Amino acid sequence: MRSLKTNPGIGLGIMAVLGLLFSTAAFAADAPPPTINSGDTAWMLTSTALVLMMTIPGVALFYGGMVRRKNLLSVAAATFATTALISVIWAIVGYSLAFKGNGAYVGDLSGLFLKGMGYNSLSGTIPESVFMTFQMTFAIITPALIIGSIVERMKFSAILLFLGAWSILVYSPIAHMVWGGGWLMGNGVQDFAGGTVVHINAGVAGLVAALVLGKRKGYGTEAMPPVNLVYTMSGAALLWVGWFGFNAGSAAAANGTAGMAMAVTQIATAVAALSWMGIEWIMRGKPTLLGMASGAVAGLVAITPASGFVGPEGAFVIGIAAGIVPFLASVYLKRMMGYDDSLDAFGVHAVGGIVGALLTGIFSAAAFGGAGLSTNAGGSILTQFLIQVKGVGFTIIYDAVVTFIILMVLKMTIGLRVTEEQESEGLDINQHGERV
Amino acid sequence: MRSLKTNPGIGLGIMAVLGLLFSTAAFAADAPPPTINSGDTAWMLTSTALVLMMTIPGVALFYGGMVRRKNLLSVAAATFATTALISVIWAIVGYSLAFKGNGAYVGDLSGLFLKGMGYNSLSGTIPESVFMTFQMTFAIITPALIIGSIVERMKFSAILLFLGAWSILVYSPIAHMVWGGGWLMGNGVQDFAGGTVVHINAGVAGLVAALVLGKRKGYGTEAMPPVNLVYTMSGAALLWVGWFGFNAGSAAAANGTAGMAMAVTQIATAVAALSWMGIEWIMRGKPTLLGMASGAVAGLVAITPASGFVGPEGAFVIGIAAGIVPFLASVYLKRMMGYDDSLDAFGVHAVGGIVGALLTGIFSAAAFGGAGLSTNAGGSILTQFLIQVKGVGFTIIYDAVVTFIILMVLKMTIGLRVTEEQESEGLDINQHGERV
Amino acid sequence: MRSLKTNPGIGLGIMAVLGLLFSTAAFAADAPPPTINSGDTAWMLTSTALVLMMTIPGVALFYGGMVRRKNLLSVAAATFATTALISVIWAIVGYSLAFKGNGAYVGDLSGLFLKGMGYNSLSGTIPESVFMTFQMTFAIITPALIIGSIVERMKFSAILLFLGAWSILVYSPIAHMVWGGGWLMGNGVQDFAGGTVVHINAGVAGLVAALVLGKRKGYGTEAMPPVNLVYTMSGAALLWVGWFGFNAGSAAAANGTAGMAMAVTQIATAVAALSWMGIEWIMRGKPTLLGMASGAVAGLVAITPASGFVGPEGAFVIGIAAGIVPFLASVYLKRMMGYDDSLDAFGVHAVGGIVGALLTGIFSAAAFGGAGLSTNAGGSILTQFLIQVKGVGFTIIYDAVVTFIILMVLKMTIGLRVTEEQESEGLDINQHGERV
Amino acid sequence: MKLVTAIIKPFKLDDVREALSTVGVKGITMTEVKGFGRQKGHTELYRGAEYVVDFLPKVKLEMVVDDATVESVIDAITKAASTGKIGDGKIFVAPIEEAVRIRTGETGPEAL
Amino acid sequence: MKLVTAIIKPFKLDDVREALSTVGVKGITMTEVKGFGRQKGHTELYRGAEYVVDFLPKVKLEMVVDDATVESVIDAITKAASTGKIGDGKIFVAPIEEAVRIRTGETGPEAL
Amino acid sequence: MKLVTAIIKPFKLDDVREALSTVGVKGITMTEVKGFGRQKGHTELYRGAEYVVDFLPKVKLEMVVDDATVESVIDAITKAASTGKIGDGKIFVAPIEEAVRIRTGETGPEAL
Ligand SMILES: Nc1ncnc2c1ncn2[C@@H]1O[C@H](COP(=O)(O)OP(=O)(O)O)[C@@H](O)[C@H]1O
Ligand SMILES: Nc1ncnc2c1ncn2[C@@H]1O[C@H](COP(=O)(O)OP(=O)(O)O)[C@@H](O)[C@H]1O
Ligand SMILES: Nc1ncnc2c1ncn2[C@@H]1O[C@H](COP(=O)(O)OP(=O)(O)O)[C@@H](O)[C@H]1O
Repeated sequence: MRSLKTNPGIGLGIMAVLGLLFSTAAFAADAPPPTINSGDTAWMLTSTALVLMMTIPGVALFYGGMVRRKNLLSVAAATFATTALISVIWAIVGYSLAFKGNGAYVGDLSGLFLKGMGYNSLSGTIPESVFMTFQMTFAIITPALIIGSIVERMKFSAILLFLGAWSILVYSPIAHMVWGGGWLMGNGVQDFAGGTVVHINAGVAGLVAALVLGKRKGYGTEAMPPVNLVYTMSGAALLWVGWFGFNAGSAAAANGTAGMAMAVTQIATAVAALSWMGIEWIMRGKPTLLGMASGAVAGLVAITPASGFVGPEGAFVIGIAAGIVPFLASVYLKRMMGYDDSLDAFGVHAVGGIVGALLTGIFSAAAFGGAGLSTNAGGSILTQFLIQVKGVGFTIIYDAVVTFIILMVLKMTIGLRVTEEQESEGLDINQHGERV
Repeated sequence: MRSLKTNPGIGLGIMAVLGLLFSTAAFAADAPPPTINSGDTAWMLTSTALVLMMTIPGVALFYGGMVRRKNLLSVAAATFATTALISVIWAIVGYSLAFKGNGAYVGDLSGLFLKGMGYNSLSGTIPESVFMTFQMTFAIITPALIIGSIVERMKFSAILLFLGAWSILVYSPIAHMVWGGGWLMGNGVQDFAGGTVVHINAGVAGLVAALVLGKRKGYGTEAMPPVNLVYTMSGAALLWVGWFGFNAGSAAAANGTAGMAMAVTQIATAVAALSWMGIEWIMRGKPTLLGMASGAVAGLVAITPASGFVGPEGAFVIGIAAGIVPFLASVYLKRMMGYDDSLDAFGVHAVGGIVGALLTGIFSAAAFGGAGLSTNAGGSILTQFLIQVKGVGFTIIYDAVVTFIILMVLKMTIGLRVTEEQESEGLDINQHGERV
Repeated sequence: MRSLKTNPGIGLGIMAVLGLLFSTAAFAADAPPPTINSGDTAWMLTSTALVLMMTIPGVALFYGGMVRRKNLLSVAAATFATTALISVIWAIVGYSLAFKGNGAYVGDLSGLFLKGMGYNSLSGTIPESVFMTFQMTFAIITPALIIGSIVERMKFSAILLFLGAWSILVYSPIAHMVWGGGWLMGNGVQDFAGGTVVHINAGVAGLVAALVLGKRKGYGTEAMPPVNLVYTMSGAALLWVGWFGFNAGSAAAANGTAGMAMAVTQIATAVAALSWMGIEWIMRGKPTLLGMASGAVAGLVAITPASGFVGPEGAFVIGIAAGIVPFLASVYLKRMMGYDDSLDAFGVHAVGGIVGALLTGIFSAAAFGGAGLSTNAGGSILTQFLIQVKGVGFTIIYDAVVTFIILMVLKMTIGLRVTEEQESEGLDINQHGERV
Repeated sequence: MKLVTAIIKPFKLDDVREALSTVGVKGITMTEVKGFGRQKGHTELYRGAEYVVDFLPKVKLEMVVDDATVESVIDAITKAASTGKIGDGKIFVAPIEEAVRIRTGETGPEAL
Repeated sequence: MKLVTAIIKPFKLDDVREALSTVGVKGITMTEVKGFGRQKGHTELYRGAEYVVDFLPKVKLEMVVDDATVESVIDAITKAASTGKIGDGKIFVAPIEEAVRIRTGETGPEAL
Repeated sequence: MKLVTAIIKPFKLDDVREALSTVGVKGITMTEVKGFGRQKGHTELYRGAEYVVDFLPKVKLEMVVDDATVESVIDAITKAASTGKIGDGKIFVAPIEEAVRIRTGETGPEAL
């Protein structure tokens, strides 16, 4: 629920109303231009910092702790470099493609190099510079999540080219369609903070990449114990904390929508952490720290599209679903199908995102304490649900196809994988010349 | 100083005043309902994130770094799972028991499952969803602190049941009495951000638990060196940073009270860190990193009830006391009495909290640059001091008794401790099937 | 761009304007006193927490990860203790020397022990308590950065005395001259968030200290591999995130200046990280995690004086320069000159700060999308550039001379270095009695 | 001289060291090792996937002693390290032909 | 009895352990070590400064076996650990005079 | 062939390795160990509680050399590792009956 152009009713602080009334009274003139709200701006500055923290150090630690020691730094380096790379791409072209222009599928190039964004440009009640940077942090974390599928075997150079191209060819268009005024937005798809744009998008790309790359040497036969789950726990915790900026920040204001988005985020995440832990305890005999952390992330993912639309009821249900379905996907489906989605970017983010996106279409209904269905749904939960299915389905197909093409091009040019020997030695030494 | 119902004068931003005046002018009608303030809301959203960060990764790292390697993950897991568990309990019943209804000792069940909390509900100048979640983070960290007393020997299942029950039977009632409109609040007890509700409460429960559980195998004879003080330092630092949300957030507004609460927090913490370091340097020959970190936490604890009531003068005095008294309690008292309060939840939190709660009754006086005594004190520092003694005393007794009962019930049913062999092996492997 | 006395036009939220108009209308009286703005206050409370987080755990992890295992805790301890020490010094005397009084070179003692700072004191649109604490976090991080030059060999007691004295004798005066109303401010030096006051200042002091102390035993002949670059990456990431508070917080308001400061910070940092990584890849054969992190920090440093003055164009250019020049300084200049600036406080902070300070004088011009030159420049970029040169030059000379004197006094009294044997053994054990 | 190598359970380290002091052993070199033997390894979990870890943490103590002390050393270790459960470990004895104290250059039993 | 010590490449550990099981080795003690030899070390970077790390990660396996098994043990290790590249490692055989199982006090080959 | 084992202070590692190169040692296996001996351990603090750590960090170097080189190897180590202070460490020499280079299958002194 974010856009450069509109800021829905709930989003307007009382101050803006005051300003409106006041200027009407004072000048008895035309409707005033939107004015900056310092409270909204304060929250959005903060949210931007929080979402950046989710990627670095959040994702870097979360993923880094799960690989083997010899590849720990390579995961951190991939995450850190992706953060830098996407920031630059976003400023140059990505932001414009996502949020400028009126195309159904993609924006235009009118905002190349942030043309037109000055000290006084506004986006709703906040500076455009803040809106642009806030969106940048979303553009950063999405490809960073894909790294979970490709660790311990992909060349560093190939990672950068893959994720850079993916950002331009997949992320920006989908962001435009769902948030930037494109056709999915017009069709009433509800995706408050990025279940579709961020998580399904990243998870599906991860699965395609895992399939194209192939398994790690020794996958399925050797034990590949995580190097240090303290890192993973810390990363999960920073993801959780930062997600307040992700979800409540997607209100683009410090208001009741932001507040409820935060509250349901906390509830769904906690429920999902307990659910994953519980089902693991029952089915595998022990409740693991990695399980709790994974459940929490799955809960965060699933509540993402729903936060700002649903109420506490919806949060409880989404939380339970998010603890169980991604667990089954990450443990059983993956084993059954035999792909090496190494750190479960697909199992957690795509599956969790789908669960959340679909349930959003149900629990956003006012009947369940939600903020209401989209006007396109004409009051029917079923219609909203089908709209959500359409959004999810389109994203999966578009994403899978374009990701596959990017990867095949890279494979046939620079190659995707390190050599077998480098894989044995570990990517830290041979890709980066460093070691822990 | 927080409540669903009242928001003291200092807490009102100028904007609210403007709103008030304006609507008076415009409608010449009744006093308007309180309206949302986006600045206050922005700060409270942020504070909620900060306080969550104190527990995960804060407390998890702070405590995790102090145990032996074989128990590191078990401490992180206990903290993480407690975060999830208490979130759910709070949403279901805890919040209602603490902040709904007018009982002297406990609230009521009118807000079960957050009934009545909608997108537009307000609490003062912020959304109720924000108030509820902010309070949730306090409800989370309090039992998480107790973990410091029970590490390296308590069964994971027993920890969850203990802390879950404790949250309902001890935390919510005490929070109601001091903050939610109960009798201690009515009596004028000054506890701005939780010296009594959080720290004394957690520390005393920890001591009782340490006594009921008994010592760790080898305690007092074997060296039990901390696994990694970098984790502990990081945890202490995140506690420090997050505490700005804890203390300044307890103003429930972005105003002068919040500002002063932050300033005195910083001063008292720094003074306490130096004091602990100094006395340790003198008495043990070396200034340790663990000492500085412990001193900082003790300072944070002690200034907690006082922040928002005292000025810089009070902060200096409280800081010095907080560096010295908890040091003596953690090092000498513990050795003398022979209990195994493993990571000093009692020595730091209960003792620091008592020091702070009592000194609050002195330094909140305007004479010392404070915001003023409670009206119940009738202008007498002595009276306020005695009111503080009453608050502290009641909390200690109620807490100790109920904690003891909960633990004895658990001991006689599922049992509290792991087996001796499991304790030797380490809880990471046998409770969670994981290892660092 | 921060001061107790003035708050530039851009900084005024619309609310303040409303307040102004309204009270004029209502009372038809004198210009009203500035009033508190809850949105600005919310952002400044947050920024303070963010900047504190940059030092602990940020700098502690960033630097700690780069030394050898035996000295890891000593670096963390030095950083943590410096945080506490400077907080106290700032509250007692530093703040007054920097921001009270009208001296050209230094403030006065009228605000000793924060005299006069009450619950209702304002600084512009925020409480003075917030302004004071925000500034305190800058006073903390500056000496903490110096630690990078003196690790692995300086006595803990000497570090404390050195940095304490330096804060009073160097930091406060320079802060006064540039920000507190002193002569450099009057001369039109543009230093939005501390390129001169913080980074050049710290880096030059570091170089002087490295020269006075001498090299570490084995420097240049033994390999001194960093203990754990995960810590360094985490520290760099927290620096990056926290720097939003540092730069955007220096607007002292939640407004368009803050927004643009954040946006250009993100862009310059990302560009610098990629530039450092790229030049290292070309010249040394591999892109390292340490390189990316170093580049990011260099970018943050260089954009610091410029943020709030320049636009995206300036950010791109400054980012490129910041990735390349500090790389050359840290790798080639250091080797050529033979000093042991162990973790490159000079190479990154002083050199990056100089690059940024000088380029600020060019790209703050409106012609380059900046906010405009200072009035002293009379519209000439060349004049502004020369003003910047003056500011940089004066700071370097003053800093170098006073730092040298402080260190020589300490050397001749208590001594600066640990014994050779202690250096072999590692500072963790012999200075702090602890070990990882 | 003989090299006595003992592989024991880690939590028995303190007991064994004390026992060795009482029989006059002046120097020990200790290594953290992983042992594979009759003792069943533990199971670790990773996102629900289980794997058995066969190599268990053990401590290896090496000490060079003169021939006369070997018996009492073996005895002391056996007593202090035994829990009666599988995995208590082994003691091996091997010949040593020469020993040198680096500090002084002393050789033979003097060097121990 | 003999002590067979094998220094191998870490990623060959699983293969070697399996090969040893098939020739009847019941107990092994493993240590993570660093090896220096003909194999060139790798280069590490530190802020652009390069240094060569000569000591490479290796795994040392020690097992005491009875004299009759030595041949087949050497054979099994050689096959399982070989990649044909420099740095595959070494096997050393040394005499052992006595072995004791701590749990039971058994000595000699029974104790293995 | 002989196995020469040297236990030295960690910061002497580089010096010793160089000294060994000059006397022709081609391969070394290094282990980080903890040593207990005459050298007093250091004191660590934990929330004000002190405890003495008896086991000090040492480095163990093992190298198998042919009989003729043993003397010069001992000499080289002794010189390079000595500081004259307690705790400099020990050198032990033990017999080795066989050596195999895994890569080539070579045995005996060729394999070293
Ligand atoms: N033949 C052997 N050679 C070397 N080490 C051995 C041998 N047998 C056992 N060990 C070591 O002794 C440890 C304990 O042996 P194990 O067979 O598990 O139990 P037990 O000593 O009670 O028979 C093993 O973990 C391993 O480290
Ligand atoms: N003489 C020796 N004594 C002890 N260990 C040795 C000796 N020679 C080699 N090693 C160990 O064997 C490893 C492999 O030896 P290296 O010379 O690199 O290759 P290769 O075994 O193929 O000849 C070394 O890293 C070292 O750990
Ligand atoms: N008898 C021994 N057997 C095995 N290792 C020993 C023996 N004596 C000493 N060591 C090792 O040598 C190290 C140094 O010995 P120590 O007695 O402290 O000093 P010094 O070698 O100067 O006499 C010890 O830390 C230990 O690792």
